[in-house]
Amino acid sequence: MKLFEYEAKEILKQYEIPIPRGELATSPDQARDVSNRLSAPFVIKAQVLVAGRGKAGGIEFAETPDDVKAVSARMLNIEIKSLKVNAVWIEERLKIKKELYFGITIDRSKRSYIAIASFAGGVNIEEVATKTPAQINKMIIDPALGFRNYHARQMAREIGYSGKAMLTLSQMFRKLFQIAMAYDAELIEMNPIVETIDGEFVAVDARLIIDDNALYRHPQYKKRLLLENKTELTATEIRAKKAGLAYVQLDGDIGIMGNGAGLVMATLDAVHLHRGKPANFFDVGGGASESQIVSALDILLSDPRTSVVLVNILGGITRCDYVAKGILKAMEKCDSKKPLVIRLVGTNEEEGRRILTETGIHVLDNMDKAAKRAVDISLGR
Amino acid sequence: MKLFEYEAKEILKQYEIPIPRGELATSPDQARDVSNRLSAPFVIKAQVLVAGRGKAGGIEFAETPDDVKAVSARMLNIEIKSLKVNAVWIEERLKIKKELYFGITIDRSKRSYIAIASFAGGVNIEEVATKTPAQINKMIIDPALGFRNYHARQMAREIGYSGKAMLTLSQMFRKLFQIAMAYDAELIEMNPIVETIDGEFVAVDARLIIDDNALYRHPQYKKRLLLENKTELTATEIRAKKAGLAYVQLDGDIGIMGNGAGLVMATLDAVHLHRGKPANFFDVGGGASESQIVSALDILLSDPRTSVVLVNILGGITRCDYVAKGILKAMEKCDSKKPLVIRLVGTNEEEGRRILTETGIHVLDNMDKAAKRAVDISLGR
Amino acid sequence: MGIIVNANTRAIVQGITGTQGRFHTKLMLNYGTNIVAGVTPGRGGMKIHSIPVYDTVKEAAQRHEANASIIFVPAPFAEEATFEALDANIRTIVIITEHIPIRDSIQIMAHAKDNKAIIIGPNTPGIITPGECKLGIMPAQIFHQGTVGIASRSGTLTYEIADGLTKNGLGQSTCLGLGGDPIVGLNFVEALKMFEKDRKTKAIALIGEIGGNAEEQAAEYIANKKPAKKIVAYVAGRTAPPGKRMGHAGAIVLGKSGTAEHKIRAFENVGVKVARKPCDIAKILAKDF
Amino acid sequence: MGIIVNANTRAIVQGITGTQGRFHTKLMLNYGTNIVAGVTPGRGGMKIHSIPVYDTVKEAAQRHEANASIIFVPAPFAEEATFEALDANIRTIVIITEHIPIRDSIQIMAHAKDNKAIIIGPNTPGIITPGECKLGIMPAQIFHQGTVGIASRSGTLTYEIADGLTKNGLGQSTCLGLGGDPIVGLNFVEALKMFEKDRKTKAIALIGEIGGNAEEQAAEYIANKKPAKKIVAYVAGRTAPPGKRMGHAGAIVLGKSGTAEHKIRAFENVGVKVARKPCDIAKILAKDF
Repeated sequence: MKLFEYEAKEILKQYEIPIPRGELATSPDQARDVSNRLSAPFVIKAQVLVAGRGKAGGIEFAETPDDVKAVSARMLNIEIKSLKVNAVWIEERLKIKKELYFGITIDRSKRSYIAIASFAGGVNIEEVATKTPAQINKMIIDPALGFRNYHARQMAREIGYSGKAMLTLSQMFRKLFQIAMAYDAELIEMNPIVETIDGEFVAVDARLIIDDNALYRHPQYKKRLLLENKTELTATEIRAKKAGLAYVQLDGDIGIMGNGAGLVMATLDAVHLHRGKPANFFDVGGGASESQIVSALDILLSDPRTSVVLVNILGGITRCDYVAKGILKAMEKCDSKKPLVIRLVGTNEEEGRRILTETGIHVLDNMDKAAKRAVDISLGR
Repeated sequence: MKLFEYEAKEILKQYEIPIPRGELATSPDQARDVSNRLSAPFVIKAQVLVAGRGKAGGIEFAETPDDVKAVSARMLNIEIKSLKVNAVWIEERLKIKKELYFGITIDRSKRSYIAIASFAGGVNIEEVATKTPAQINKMIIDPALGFRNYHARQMAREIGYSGKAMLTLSQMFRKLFQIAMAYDAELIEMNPIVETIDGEFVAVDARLIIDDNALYRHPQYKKRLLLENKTELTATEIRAKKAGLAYVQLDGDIGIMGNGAGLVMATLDAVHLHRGKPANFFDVGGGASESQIVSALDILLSDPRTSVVLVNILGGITRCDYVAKGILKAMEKCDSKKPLVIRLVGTNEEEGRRILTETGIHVLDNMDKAAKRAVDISLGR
Repeated sequence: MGIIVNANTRAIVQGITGTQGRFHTKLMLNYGTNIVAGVTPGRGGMKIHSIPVYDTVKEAAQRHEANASIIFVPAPFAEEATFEALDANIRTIVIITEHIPIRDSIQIMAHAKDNKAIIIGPNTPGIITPGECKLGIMPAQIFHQGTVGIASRSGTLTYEIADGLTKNGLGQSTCLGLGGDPIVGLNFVEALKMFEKDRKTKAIALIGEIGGNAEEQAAEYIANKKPAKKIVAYVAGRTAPPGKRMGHAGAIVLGKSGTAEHKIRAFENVGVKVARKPCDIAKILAKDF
Repeated sequence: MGIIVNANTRAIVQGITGTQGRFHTKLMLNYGTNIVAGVTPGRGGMKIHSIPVYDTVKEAAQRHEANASIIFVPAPFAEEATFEALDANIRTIVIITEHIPIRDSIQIMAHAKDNKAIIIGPNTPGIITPGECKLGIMPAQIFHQGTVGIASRSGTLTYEIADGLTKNGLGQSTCLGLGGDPIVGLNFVEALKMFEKDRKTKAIALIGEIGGNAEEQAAEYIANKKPAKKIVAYVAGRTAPPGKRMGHAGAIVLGKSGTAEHKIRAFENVGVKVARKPCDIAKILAKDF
């Protein structure tokens, strides 16, 4: 789950990491009021949960509170990457001497957290990593030890600081690690950390993505995740999430549902190979219950964009008889005329097949054929 | 630093470990008031920082609030092992089915914490350990892992519990470990844990000794340690502790001061071998400053019990010149006529010796001879 | 023989009293897996499908000389359960549980490494050596004894492919789900090494997906060690839009090394044939048998 | 040669800019110890007695190929300092610092064990191989090259005994303070093993005190392994009242195994002569030379 910049900064502030003085505003008037409490010049930043908002007009500067109001009015009226801007963050603009990067994320192959620091912050860190990898300092974090003060000092040294500046910077690094652990961060970064012309270090932008699987430890955010206007999710995605299902909206017309991310991806790939266009990715996961199957099909059948629905279930934990019952219930509930292509094999396969066949629904046992049939239907073949 | 039972129980309560309902009282009237808020029958327990108070009349029972008042009046008037009873803890008496033991302390040879559990609690655990070691279950705690829920469950199983009782008990064990870590315990124990006839588990007595070296992390207790009437230390011991010195009062007449616990103990042993009686153990430690030497000698010279003072310094971190200057200052300050026997060797030895010899003080370089001389003086030889 | 599990495997089930634990214990027993005991703290003394249940892994492992464990406990307790198994000297652990926080998985893997243990998963269907031992939740009827070793990052996709192999007369030596999470225990390289040593295995199928760089590492290993056995691969997610989460965090597209194209190219560059469709795996392998 | 430190020791000083660090660096340099660098975070770039100071141990160790460290940092920072040295691949660490919380020391020792490092201390005067290397705070003039190895739980008492030996013409191979805390690194048994292997050492003096059971373990080791070299012991605290704290927690009398009498009897039972007074150590050893 992505946090908004202002949420991440609130956490940084609690951990006493210096951030620019700033406040949130949800209306142009409030934006002006806020800036009256701050010192000019100002930065106005759209609070949206996408990367690259700067290029999309989501970061602007202003000299006076009236300017702030005008800029905010404009910004609160736009969409950035199809997400509405519901709030802006107004903060004091710093005098920049240097921009640094520090972040912590997961290194899958080392099975651990990894800390990343660079003296070339303020731009896309992945670009720096690709073009000038020598400017990126990495440190694998030993799971038993964690990221200690001396690790933080080593990294501050490696990006060129010593003496008191090194100590100050290393404390910021170390605190960010503490936040990462406390908030189960999948990714946390301060980009840039600004070294001001007065020699202060300030975290000017902050990103924090909480591991979804750990949200049960962070109920305040779990709750916020599904609030409309406070999320990067579409309405359908929220609906799926509430039902405990993994749904991603795509732009085709073939609704696809399966169990297991790999199988669903392979189904998408198969549909593509037959020149069809998936409307979505929909993984009901392992051990889906009858009611989850009903919710999932309900979402797909009621989606006006789908012309046909392809169900691809290979049961392990998921039991085919539950799936079959779910399909029947969903069809009853939605009363949809949309064609369904069903492929069903695995645990309790015979029982599942029997349930569906008894009511006249044809069940396939080959995925590739099912994909082809769905594409044929969608193309009117 | 030893905590009082009521202090330890307060902590247990914060961690939601069940304890008998109870309150502290410092006067007989208050004791009666307190017991009016509790249910009969009652236990009255003297709050003193010594073990074995039960045998010394420090634990009594009462049936009515008036009884509680009478017992408390008696108890608040006695000394237990030469410590005055300043407060009593009144609590509800439980219906005991079984008494268990659980504690955590340090295993020096394994260089780790060790958890100890026994189904034979309620008596001196060391006695059980000596006489029937099979009744004691021990578990070395891996420093990297800590004492986890499953460790606690294993120990609860090993002392004979299963099912829900095992779960309840193991949670108490686990919480005690959390307390041990949070409070830097050198020793923490619940003895007994009472299994009531209703099948509840309740920690009826609690001991907690905080590692003195970790007191800087626990300022609230550090402060309490040196409050008179709230400590097991004598007035002189408090004075020494405030000066950062390690002092233990003994019952002889030869005041002894040295640097390093081993050397001071060897000095005590040497005095004994020459048939003298040390008045104290006094270690000024490594790197003692001039002012610490002054404080130390001041304490010894002003103690009416000492007839002679033996100073045995072998300088490493401690510098002989500082010691010499300290001795001169102390003598000036105290204006004492008590004979001083000084043995001084080690770092900056010549300078130290010069400082003292110049003012006519004779300095020895042999510890055994110094011990003998001190004993001779004390015996008037 | 196959790898990791076989007829000598003596397994305990952690979380045996839960719905899934109970259900799959039955299926594993039906398959002939030697399930020797179950563990659920607080439920010691009961029996599930005639299997004795204990309060602690220590008791279960010691009394029944267990050498493997399969874990079904809910995600918040999975770290503890794995540690308990490791401390009881169990060195083969299959973690079926999904949705384990990454922070916990990192600790699990570090502690397992210190103990030189094999972790399969988490978020895996488990492992099966057909005809000998099934330690997992896969539908058994799909698998048949044979000579193809399968290591897969995906659950159901593995069934898909094993099913295809079986229907084409190609049985499996061992079929192994590595787990769909970003942090998992056994990876492609380690599985490859084991399959190479296993006499029964004649060919190896690697089933990858977008996210991470496990496929690229496998390709590098193949380039360096030039294994003698035939290797074929499939990578799911060619058409996954970059940056979107594909159901589980393991499938986030992270830079170029996370894309299906990159992985496919890495395999092809070192001479590994990559199937376009899951069913092509069987076709490619069938040519050689 | 002696044990652990010798002419090849290249040491860094952690906490070199503090009063004690600065003072004893000077004394160690005067003795001829090869101090190659110092470390104080935030003070990198300065020099102390011409020795370069670094912000991190990593830099200091790498640039100067250090193989040992002596730590003077205040107690609250000692755990971190030791970890930093271990992570920088330093495998001989002397911790002079006293008053380190036990909880920290336990972590220090566990991490050192994982790294197969030697920790001397904490709360130790350090180690000296006379004529070659002094890594500690002991007054150097007391020690002379020779053939007696000393391992001691006490600081100043060690000087006392070494002084007696030297004055009686008995030099030392290596003299080692194990540290006065309840949790220390190197213990008697480990020191005995090293002294046995050291060709220069002909006799060994063990200086114990009340508390713990390190002396009893040494006696047990001697009973089992029957070392060829002559061993003599002294135990301080015969007259310590039980249950009283004798200056540091290491000297709390804990049950019978913690008393001086128990330790002395343990030594005598396995044929180790125990001196009644510190100065008797020299007398006992002198008979044999």
